[in-house]
Amino acid sequence: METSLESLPQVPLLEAYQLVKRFGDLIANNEVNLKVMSGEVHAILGENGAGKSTLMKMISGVYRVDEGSMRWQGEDVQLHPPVKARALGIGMVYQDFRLVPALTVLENIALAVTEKGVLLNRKQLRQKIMDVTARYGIVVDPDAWVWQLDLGERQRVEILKVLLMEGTRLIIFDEPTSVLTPVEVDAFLQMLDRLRKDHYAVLLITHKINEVMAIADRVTVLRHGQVMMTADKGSNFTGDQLVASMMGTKQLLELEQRTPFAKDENNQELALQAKQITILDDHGQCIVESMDLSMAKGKIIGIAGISGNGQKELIEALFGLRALTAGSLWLNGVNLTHKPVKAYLDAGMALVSEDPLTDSVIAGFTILEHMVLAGLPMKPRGLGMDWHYIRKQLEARKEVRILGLADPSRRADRLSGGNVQRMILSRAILKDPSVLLVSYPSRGLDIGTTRSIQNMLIDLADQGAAILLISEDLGELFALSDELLVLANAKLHGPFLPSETDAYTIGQIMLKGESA
Amino acid sequence: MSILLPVERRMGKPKWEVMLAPALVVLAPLLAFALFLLASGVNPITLYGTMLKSTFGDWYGFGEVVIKATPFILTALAASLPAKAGMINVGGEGQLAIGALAVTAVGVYLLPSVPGWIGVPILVLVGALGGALWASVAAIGKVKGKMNETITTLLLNYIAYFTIGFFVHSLLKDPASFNWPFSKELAGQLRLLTFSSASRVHVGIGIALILAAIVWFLITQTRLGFRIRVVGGNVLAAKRAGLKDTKIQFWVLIAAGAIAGIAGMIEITGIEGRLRPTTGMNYGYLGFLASWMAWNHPLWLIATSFIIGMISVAGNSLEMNSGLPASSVQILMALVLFAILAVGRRKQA
Amino acid sequence: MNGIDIGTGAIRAGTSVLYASLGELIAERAGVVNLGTEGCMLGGALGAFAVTVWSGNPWLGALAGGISGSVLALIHAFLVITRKANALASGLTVMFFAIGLTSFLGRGFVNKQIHGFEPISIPLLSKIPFLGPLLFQHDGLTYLSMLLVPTLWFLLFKTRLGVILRATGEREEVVYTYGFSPKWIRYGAVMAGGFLTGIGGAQLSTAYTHTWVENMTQGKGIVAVALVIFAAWKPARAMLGAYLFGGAQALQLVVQQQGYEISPFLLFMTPYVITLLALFLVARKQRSQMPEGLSKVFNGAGGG
Amino acid sequence: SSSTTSTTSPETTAAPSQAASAAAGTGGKAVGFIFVGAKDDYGYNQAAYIGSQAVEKAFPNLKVLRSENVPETAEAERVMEEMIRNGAKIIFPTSYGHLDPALNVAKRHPDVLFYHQGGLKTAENLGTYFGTIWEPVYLAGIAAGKMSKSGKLGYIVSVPIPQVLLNVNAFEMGAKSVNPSATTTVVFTGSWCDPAQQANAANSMIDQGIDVLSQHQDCTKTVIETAERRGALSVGYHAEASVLAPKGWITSSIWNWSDLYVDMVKTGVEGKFKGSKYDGKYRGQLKDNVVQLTSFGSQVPDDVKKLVDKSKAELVAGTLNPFNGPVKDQKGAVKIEAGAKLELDKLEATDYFVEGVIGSIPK
Ligand SMILES: Nc1ncnc2c1ncn2[C@@H]1O[C@H](COP(=O)(O)OP(=O)(O)OP(=O)(O)O)[C@@H](O)[C@H]1O
Ligand SMILES: Nc1ncnc2c1ncn2[C@@H]1O[C@H](COP(=O)(O)OP(=O)(O)OP(=O)(O)O)[C@@H](O)[C@H]1O
Ligand SMILES: [Mg+2]
Ligand SMILES: [Mg+2]
Repeated sequence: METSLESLPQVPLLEAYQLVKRFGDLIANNEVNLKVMSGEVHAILGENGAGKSTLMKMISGVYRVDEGSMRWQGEDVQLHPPVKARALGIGMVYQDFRLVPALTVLENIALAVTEKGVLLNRKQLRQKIMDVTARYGIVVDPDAWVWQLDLGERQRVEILKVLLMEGTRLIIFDEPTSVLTPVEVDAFLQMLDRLRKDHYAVLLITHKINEVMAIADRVTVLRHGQVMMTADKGSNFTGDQLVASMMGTKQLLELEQRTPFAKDENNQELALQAKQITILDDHGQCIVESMDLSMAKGKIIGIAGISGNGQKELIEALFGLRALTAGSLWLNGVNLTHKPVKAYLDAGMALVSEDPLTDSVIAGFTILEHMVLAGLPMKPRGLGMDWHYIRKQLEARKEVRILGLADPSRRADRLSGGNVQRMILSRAILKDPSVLLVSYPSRGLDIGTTRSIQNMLIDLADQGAAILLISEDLGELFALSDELLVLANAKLHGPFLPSETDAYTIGQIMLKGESA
Repeated sequence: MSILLPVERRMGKPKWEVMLAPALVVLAPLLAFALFLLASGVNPITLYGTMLKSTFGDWYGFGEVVIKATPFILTALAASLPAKAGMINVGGEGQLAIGALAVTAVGVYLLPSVPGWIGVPILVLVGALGGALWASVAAIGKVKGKMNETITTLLLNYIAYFTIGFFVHSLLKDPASFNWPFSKELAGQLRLLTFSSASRVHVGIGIALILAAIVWFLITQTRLGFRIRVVGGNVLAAKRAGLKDTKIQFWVLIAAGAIAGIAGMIEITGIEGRLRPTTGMNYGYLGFLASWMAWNHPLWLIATSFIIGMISVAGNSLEMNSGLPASSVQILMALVLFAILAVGRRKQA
Repeated sequence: MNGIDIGTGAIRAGTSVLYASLGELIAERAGVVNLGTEGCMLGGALGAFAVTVWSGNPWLGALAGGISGSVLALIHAFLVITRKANALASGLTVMFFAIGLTSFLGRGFVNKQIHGFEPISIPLLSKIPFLGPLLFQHDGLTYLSMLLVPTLWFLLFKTRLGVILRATGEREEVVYTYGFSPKWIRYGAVMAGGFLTGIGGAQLSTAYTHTWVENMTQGKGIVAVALVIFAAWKPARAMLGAYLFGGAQALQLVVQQQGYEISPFLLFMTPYVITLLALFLVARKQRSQMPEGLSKVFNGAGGG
Repeated sequence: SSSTTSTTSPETTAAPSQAASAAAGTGGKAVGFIFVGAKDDYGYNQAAYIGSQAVEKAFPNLKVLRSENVPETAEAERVMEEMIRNGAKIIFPTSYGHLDPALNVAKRHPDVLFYHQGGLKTAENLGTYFGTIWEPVYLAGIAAGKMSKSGKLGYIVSVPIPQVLLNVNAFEMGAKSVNPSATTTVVFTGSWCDPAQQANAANSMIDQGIDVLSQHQDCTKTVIETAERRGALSVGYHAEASVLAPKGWITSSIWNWSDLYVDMVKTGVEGKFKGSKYDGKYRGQLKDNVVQLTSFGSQVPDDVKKLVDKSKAELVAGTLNPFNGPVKDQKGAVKIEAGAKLELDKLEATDYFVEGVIGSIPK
């Protein structure tokens, strides 16, 4: 079978010609050409808002194509609505997963898999799941509720769905690795390799150059909705080339050198202190137990851990959003336990949450309006606000320019994922926080923006802010943190000094706790 | 936030649809109803003529429309304000009734000889308090018990109705009315001023319009209104911005109840003069509809309230002149509401 | 007071509400709130009554009642799904429309007599002490409603169709991605819900009262909507809720007959107060179980 | 007839009508009727509606304006104003709650005549009329008391208003006159027409051992049919409904407004209202045929019929009046002293149940 496929003439599986997609006045994709072969991994690179997701949604049939055409195995095809794309064999693993949390894994898969009959053939479906699980090493419990799964597990369900769908030939992954731990990333890349060997075509969106270098057979770089370069393995593209093409004329910043933190323990001024805190999750399970945490001014504390291990709950508790079951919280020597969120904000705390799209963006509100919520002060004017003044305040700040915040009068709910992230980060930084709690600051951001954000965090710390940094990107944690802690088994492990440990050790603790 | 769905289609509405929409809202239901009339053997043209004459033909008719629209504006505001804070108040009905109850009890038993310039403002407060009290049941349920206010306010309407029944059949019953279930009549000086003796129009419409303006100003122009809209837009975001979302929602619902309570006050002091078992029936529901038809806009809802008021008034002449049953008025009203709903949301500014 | 009497009273008074709750439950599971339930019930009551008058066959009547309910639900579905109108406003309008329309069309039927559903004692079973008179001496539609509860449970939780329906109520974009049309699924669910609700109305007019008068549902449709929340969108609990409401009705009548000095108006409100209390007791647990599509309607009122 | 119209000059027609306009009710083009419910409810409103049809027939020159489902609030004022604008000079507000609105409108329009059904307040141009429906109800009570096996009668009523309470009392007194241990259990439904609640109540009462059901509702069909299906006996109200209960029908009390309405309109049109029997509180009685007892059901034995007929004769003759004192309430307190003369205002303001009634009135 493999030989017969090998011997086929190399007709591209999918070809896109001159695709155009507009959202109102915005041209998200402009005359994009793309070619995908069976048995290859084709990486798509680009800055935030470059139009990657839009392109993928046209290929998976979600968006109607405004102009241009597509060919599938040499024949003109219509891919919209998605059911058509699916019938041809195009499957997509979305950036924001297409899962129903209130259903079980099996039920979610049943939705995706075409099957005849009214009854749910659970037995047969379970068998199919087992088969794929074995072949690609994707382990999930078919009877678990999706809401119980962490992001990595959810992604595996998504992948299972695509693989179980009949006749899948092309699989699209939209930023799959941004939610995975280093160990999981390796497994994921291995799986891609396996898929490639099984003659699937893979479209992979990512911001991580090293992944591209490791796995991609072909790469396309998008910028402002246009294709900047296409290259394949044969042409020996380099990481620097890709970055340059992504960024255009912009320069990639160097990561600032962190001024080594004074290790004089006695001299440390404590900003935030959590004493013996216990936190329950939404289901009443104890997710953080009797934990101590001290954050000193001018210090960045990194917290590593597999997502879903209490990072979200911890940060919510430290910000007064989640009631403590036990223990106390002190900010600059003042007891803030059980105080409302406003007290934390007034005391100079700022929060960048893990999922800003759902918990920080307000539909219909502009960026500027978002800025006066927990960011810039609400400058009064009569009973209302002096929006003119606030806007000037915003535009006067250099951080805003560096981060490349979109026009303040744009509606926030129509921004791309990366632009939302910029808005939320800008807002936190505008506050000149004394304590900054930040989750996954660079998740989904392109390299350029990631660098500027990292530099900004370093600057903030240098100015004396205490920063709690939660990330899955161990590279980022090692580069920025003065101290590393690992959250596992409802406990904090550490502290570890980045200079005295390595990613492998931390990864082991993430998986198994301190005993490792 | 279903970016995935083909939402673009709505963004690029064809021009003709945008232009035609308002005309369609007026014409479609009238045409549909004309067919209904023809089928019932009534000449729609002459009937529409008399209906128009009865509402806009003279000041009396128009005055009746104003009277009818007044409570609708207030109960519509009682739905629109909570909607801005992400809540659905279908309880204008009950809040109005309890407001009316409180006004009657206080007006009849505590203020019979207080001069109007003191008594009437007190009664406005009393009505507001009554409505607020009733809304507070739903508000507490929401804040303390996570009860969905849509359902609680609906159920409370029934309980309010029976509460009124309880009082007019017992404690508030007017002994001079031969044990019929009405309260005593309010003293004359506590009644709202009318503009002329020829029409029943009273200053209540002024109160309603002022409250609408206040709500509009509050929501769109003030910091508090901004906060309210934030809570309505995304509760999680509001929490993260340090807003006390439950507190804001609590007080917004109470304020809405107060506004509906004032509608009850106006009904009693402006029109009825005494409490009856069915005072203000359906005003809450119709106000709710007026508000949602106007996308909960505190000023647009004045227009929809007037439309509903007009149909109610014209409905009487319809019934008398066509011999059609009262239910045909409801059919006409529903057709107009359907048309407004079907044309849908105005384009985002 | 006798437990069996109150129990049978609860079933008698609760069955129409049960049908309406189950109907609403289907629609809400697909993500559409239908406050027009009241109207669909009225439509069902009149449709069933009229067809029973004409055909003499109450089963044909019930079918017609279901269809009438569906047709009214279709208006709601069109406004909410196709025209994207606010579900609550649309539902209330459908309610007003149905009240007007059925009053108009039903005038000729007010004094008509029908041979509607009659209680059937199930042989043997009806002889069981306590349970016999409680459960096995009802009319056909009541038995059907009892069978409907497990059937609906099976449909919702054990079949593919059920999975698709529930997924539509939770995340329509997921359903859309996998080639189903959330739009048509919702149309289907709303109309199926309208059908059951219409049968609820039919039960009221052709089985329980053998009467048609205008506005005869008197708020039962609204109560049914409340009960769906109480039921946490689960059929068996909808049954519990409906019988609780019916039981409160039965109980207040029995209390009245004892001649206690309680104002009847306080007794009239008890079913509603009990529903409210029941909601209070379960609400804390419930909120997270609300289908996500519904939370948009209930909590995302905002706009502006 | 065309020649006559041409000879009639405007002045000649205008002069008498202007002169007559001094008298309320004259010179109108229309007569208005306001109903609180639907005009075909097979009950209270339908009885009034049938009366309005008689008026329509008797006065072909007058347009009959009708408005149904008019709430008992100030809304009714607008309806009456609208009728006046449509040329009505005589208006019949037919429900108790329409009285106050009618008084308000009457004050504004002295040239319009109002006949209010059931009211106890009057004005220059507003008279009230009603029927002593408690008379046939008393007679029906006799039949019910005789025919009940358990001696437990049931009365399904809407809300506690005097007319309702008066009927319940008359019924119980009638029953008690033939069966001293007879009781009448009352259930309120809280609504004038809620078939489901009526069926609940009927079923519940029969479950509790009651074997004769009567009612005071605007729609009466459900209770009768439910009773019939459950094997209980029925006493009707508002309407003859023996077809609904071939086995259990006893009898019914009904209104007969047609002749009265026609006479009242005639009086008004002719400008003779002032000083007529309708100027004030007119109450039509059994002897006037304004209220009637219908024929008996086939199951009613002759001795019962005879008993009822005897009492009927006495009522018509005026030798029997159940409300001649002493009348005691449920707790035994004397409500009407022995030998006290019947006072209309007191009787129609009844706010108590007599001895033997089981039920509670909100105080
Ligand atoms: N539904 C939409 N309506 C309006 N504009 C949109 C919509 N979806 C995307 N856009 C805009 O189109 C542009 C491209 O967005 P897209 O999501 O494709 O970017 P991306 O390359 O995937 O970015 P990221 O790396 O941040 O995910 C952005 O400017 C975005 O704001
Ligand atoms: N035991 C269960 N059986 C069936 N469905 C469940 C169960 N637990 C959760 N679900 C489903 O999962 C969805 C998401 O649940 P969620 O995580 O929001 O909280 P929950 O577990 O239902 O609430 P709580 O923590 O208050 O018990 C719910 O809407 C529900 O339908
Ligand atoms: Mg993207
Ligand atoms: Mg992204």
